[in-house]
Amino acid sequence: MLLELIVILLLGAVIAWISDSIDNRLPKWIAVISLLSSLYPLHPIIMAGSSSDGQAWLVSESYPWIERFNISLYLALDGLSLLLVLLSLLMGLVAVLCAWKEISFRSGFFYFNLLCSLAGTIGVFCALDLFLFFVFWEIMLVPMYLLIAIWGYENRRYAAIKFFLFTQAGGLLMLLSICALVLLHYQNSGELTFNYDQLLQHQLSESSAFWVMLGFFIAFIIKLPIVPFHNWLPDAHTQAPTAVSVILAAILLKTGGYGLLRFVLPLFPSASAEIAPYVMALAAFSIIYGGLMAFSQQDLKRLVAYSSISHMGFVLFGCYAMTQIATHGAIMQMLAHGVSSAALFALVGAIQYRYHTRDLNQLGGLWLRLPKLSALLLFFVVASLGLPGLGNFIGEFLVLIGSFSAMPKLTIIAVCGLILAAIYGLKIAQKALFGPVKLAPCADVDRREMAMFVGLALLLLWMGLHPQPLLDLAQQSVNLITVGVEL
Amino acid sequence: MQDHYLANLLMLVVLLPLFSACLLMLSALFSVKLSKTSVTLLAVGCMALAAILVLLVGIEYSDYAGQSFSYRYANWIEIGQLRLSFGFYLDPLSLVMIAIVTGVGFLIHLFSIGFMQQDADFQRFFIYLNLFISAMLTLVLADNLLLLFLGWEGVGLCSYLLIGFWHQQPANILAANKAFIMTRIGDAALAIALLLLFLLLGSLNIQEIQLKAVQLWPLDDNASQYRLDWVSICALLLLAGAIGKSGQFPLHTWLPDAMAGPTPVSALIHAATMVTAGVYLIARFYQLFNLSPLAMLAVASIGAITLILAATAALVQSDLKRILAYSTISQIGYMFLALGAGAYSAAVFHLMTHAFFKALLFLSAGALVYSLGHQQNIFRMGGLAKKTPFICACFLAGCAALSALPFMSGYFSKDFILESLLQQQMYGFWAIAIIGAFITAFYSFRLFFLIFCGDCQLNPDKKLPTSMIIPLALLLLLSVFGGIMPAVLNVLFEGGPALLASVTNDSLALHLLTIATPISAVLLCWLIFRKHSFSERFNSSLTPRFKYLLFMGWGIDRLQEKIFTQPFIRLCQANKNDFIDRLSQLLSHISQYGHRQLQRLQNGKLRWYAASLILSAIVALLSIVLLR
Amino acid sequence: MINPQSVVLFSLALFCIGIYGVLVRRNLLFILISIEIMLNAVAVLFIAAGSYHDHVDGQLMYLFILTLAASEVAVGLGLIIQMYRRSLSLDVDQLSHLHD
Amino acid sequence: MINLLFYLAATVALMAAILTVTRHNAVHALLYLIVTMLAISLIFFLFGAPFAAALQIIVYAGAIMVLFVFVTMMLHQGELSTRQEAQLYRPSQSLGAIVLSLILLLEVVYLLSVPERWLSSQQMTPISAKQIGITLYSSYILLVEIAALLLLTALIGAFHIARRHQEGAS
Repeated sequence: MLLELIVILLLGAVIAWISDSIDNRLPKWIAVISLLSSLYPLHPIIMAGSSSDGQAWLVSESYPWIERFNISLYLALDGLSLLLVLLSLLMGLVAVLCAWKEISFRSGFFYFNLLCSLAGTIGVFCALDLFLFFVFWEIMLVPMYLLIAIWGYENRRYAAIKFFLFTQAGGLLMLLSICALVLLHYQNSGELTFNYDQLLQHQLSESSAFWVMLGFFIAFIIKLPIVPFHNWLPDAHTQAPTAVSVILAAILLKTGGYGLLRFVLPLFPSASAEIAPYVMALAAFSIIYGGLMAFSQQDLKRLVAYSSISHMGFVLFGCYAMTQIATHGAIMQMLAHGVSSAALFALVGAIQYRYHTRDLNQLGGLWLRLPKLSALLLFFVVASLGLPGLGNFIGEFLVLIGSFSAMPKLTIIAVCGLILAAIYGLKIAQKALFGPVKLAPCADVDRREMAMFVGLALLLLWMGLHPQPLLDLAQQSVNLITVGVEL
Repeated sequence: MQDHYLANLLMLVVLLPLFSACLLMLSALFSVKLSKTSVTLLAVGCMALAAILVLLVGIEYSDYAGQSFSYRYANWIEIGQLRLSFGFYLDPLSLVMIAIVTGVGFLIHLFSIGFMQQDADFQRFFIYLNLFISAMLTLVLADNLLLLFLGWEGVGLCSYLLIGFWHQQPANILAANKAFIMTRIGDAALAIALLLLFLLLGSLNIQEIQLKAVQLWPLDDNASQYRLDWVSICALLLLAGAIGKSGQFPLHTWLPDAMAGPTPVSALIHAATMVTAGVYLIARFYQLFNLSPLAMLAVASIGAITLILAATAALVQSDLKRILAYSTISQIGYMFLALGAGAYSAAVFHLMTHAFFKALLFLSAGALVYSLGHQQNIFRMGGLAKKTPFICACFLAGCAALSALPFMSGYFSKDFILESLLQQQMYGFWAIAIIGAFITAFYSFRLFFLIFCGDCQLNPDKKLPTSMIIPLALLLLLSVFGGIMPAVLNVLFEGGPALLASVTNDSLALHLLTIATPISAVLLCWLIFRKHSFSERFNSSLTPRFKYLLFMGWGIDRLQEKIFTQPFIRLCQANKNDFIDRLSQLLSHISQYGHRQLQRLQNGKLRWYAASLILSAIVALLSIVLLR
Repeated sequence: MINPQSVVLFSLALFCIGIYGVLVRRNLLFILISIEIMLNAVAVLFIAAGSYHDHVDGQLMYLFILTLAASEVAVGLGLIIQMYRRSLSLDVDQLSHLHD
Repeated sequence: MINLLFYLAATVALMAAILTVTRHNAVHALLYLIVTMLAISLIFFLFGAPFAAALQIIVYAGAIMVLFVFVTMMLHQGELSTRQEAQLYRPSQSLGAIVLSLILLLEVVYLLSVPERWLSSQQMTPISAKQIGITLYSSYILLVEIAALLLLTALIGAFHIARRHQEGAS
């Protein structure tokens, strides 16, 4: 079922590319159709997902691949990955809707890359064979590089190369760590395997576990991104076309958090526990630093990108607090940030599509020109600054309340991030939406955009007011993660 | 069965304004044009319905005879120990609060119909206003801290939106930002309090927290009283949250600026309801606060400082709404003082009367501003008593109540506060309160005389519509007679000084003093006014610098800007280009430099290549020979 | 019996003269000639070593060096002709524009 | 005696080599180069490698040098160079080469005049061409193939490179 899911997307990608030569309006429809039809193999899992019966995986399947090295196509879903897969599909849809009018140049190739990247991401969320995981990790990145480098804005090549170098460096570290892990396991048990479940049983010696863990850890925090490795993100976001920004913010960053939760914490519980205080300090610093940087930006997209850094700091914070509540919080934060940042980027893209500028100094008084779009922007800004009742708040709150017992002082610093969130959030509203009118009249949101944004807004409201189904779904995975750590 | 009925009533009370807000919002989003009448009907109708339902709630609740009522509607979050639900908790305190919110809220809604009639954003105004009411009701009814926090942030957001309602003036937006961010600082403290309470007590339910707190940290008479123990820390953090929301020193500077919003908003949010949320919070946690003498002292001190600070600042302002704003800060200072003295009933009583008379004052100020064509400087007004007798009457009643002239509503509540201070033997605070009362009376009548007496300078050009007159009249009645029903409030809190306790002999003299103080202030004010000594400018006064300092609100605003805002902005500007990015660019610069250097080796000169080949061969040979 | 040391020294001296020629001359033809000298220096060493050890390999190596020299000269001279046609000069330093 | 012969030949080779790399005229340089080759050939002979000595003269001093000379002549075509050549030609300039070759000639004559001397001069047993041939085509057959390949490549390469590009690529 899971293989089908990925194959459908890849097939859709190829067909979209080919269909471009028939009519350049076809690829987007094919993208939508393949995204929707990829829900089909998922539906029995979603049905089963609500009734968890104590098994580790909701669904798992394995096909032999490279038997010589005992590498298999081992795909499985649990609550956490199911949530993220659903988020990916949904945000993929949003991205396609964003690109609807914006992309006309070589649209077939664009949707090919988009769908490939999505397929890679979903593969990352499903793969439980470490080698397969790495393969998907790369499948996800290369199309992304092309998307930024070909369809980006003025400084796209710089941004694309920066993005590629950073993530590729992380990927390399991860590959080294995967190899080291597998070889260490081979030395100890005499069995060569990349299988997650088997590697999970294996206890590494303390010193080697630390270094192997560090490789994974750095790869994932580059992706998240956390402060000393964050600087690819603002450039990539600023230069990427709207749809790509949406994918990047909503899904790609989540692979970092997912990797931490799925691999780093369960595989190296003691080593993770050892560095947890430092990591949390780093995360707190990231929260504050991202907030400060967001405030000082003039470019709207850059501002939102820095705010992402701040928000993803909460994810890291929650992951390493190693309590159930905080882990739930990290997952909620990933989901909510996925939705809210996607919406914010889509809105900024919509503004740029209309006025060809993202400069806060050139915008202003948007409310009088585009009242609906402004109201929506305000809603999502408010969501991202953590208003209770919306998804982001639940994430942040759970992270904070879960971490407080572990690291009270750092948690207090993280709470200050909420103040910064208000400061930079209001800056967007103040500079872009309010003040004297500076721009010419323009068409307000159309039906396609309205449906998209209202849908996302409702999703955030649902997450904020009734997060329990999501929490229940993730419970099994959280147990796995935290039980490992507590031992 | 009865429980369900009451629960449904409560839910309806909260949901009705929310429903109307959502409906209006959706109609705006999906371009369904609504006429102003239908907007009015929906918004104000829902509000009226909510007010009526609160009345029903009150009637229904009387059966409970002061027992608290709580009901859980749905689960919110449930992970392990963390169990949160959407639940309401009704006791006399929250009943009083929802009554004030819906009652005063309804009147202000009514008033807004006329006031905002000409505004293009009529619908948006009512969306925000309804949203606010709903959030405020959630705040006061919430049975757990997180739901309270939801309401707390919700009202903050609405306050932000309404202060910046006329968003084309950048100044308004700055004021709105300031309000939101400053209260957010308090909110962060509240959030930390929430985290701490959960960590220490393992619950977020307000009643459970207090129950456990009483068990866990019994008040120890032997230990030194003002200890910084856990309960004090929790209480102080809660206090910090309350300070932010209620505009108390040192986080009060946003409130005078918040007057940038439409006047009904100032009346509803920045006088009657939202800013008193801090008072409500402390009153709600009175058992917790009772456990910590240190926190109580802090509450009282902050109240006292604010009270004097704001009252003196109000003495010299020239903007009508700013005076009222400072007066609000000062009056909330009174409430804090009462809370600090443990006189929770007195505080809530004053909260109620303050809601009445301050709403009245703001609304009549609004009516005045409305009829004068948005003139707010009191020195440009004068002699309006004859032109606008009704507003004058309202204003007079409001000022009298504010100054606590005998037998106005404000008199009872303020008197009660003073009395409780004496009972608690807090003489220092009592003296401050008396001084504050004197100043209060002085500035209120300065305001009144300057507007309504003397020479006429302005002519009102608009007649008030009925929708503005009715709420004014009702509030007028409430301000005058609202103080006669304090007995209801006696049941609010267990312990603490009883309301209107029998006046003992030794305090009779002091009692007379409290009556005499405002009267003498009014007389003094009249004398000065007759001599035309009030002046907008500062050069006529003997101590112009001091007066300017007062005018600037003791310069606290400036100080905060110098100490926090400007360094913050400068820090951000300095690091605008992200020094970490620079560091990573350094890496690329280094490799580019290396590239250039290496490129110079590859110069295409054959002989150079041959030489380097030979040289390296020699080096290699030498190293082999020497290193062996 | 010829002193082996003097053979090596001779070979080295010949080789150094070749190097000197490669480094100092700018005419491509002379560089090629110098390379021939260097090759011969090596060949001398091979032959000498072969006969000291009474082994046939020394001369075999000489044969291969000869082959190498022949090929090298053929290609090198072809290049010289081509270069002369293009620039009417055999100055190697003028060739440096090839590098970019 | 044999040492003297070697040192003499070596001195001749070195001097000729020095003169080769310092000449201004290519033809002069080539002349000295030939002398060098001859001297080296004599040295080979002294080391008991008559086959190599013969090859040195045939291939090096013969074939390769002819190639050089051809090319040099090709480069100096035309009236101008002929006239220059006429001016440049002075018999005295070939004096050095003649002297050096004469020394070599004397050595060879000395060696060949008495057969015993020639034989005794080769303390090291001479290695015959037969031996070389057997080794070459048995254990070194692969190298021979490779050398053949190399020569073929050089042939094609040289032909291709030196070809005049008619298309006017430049």
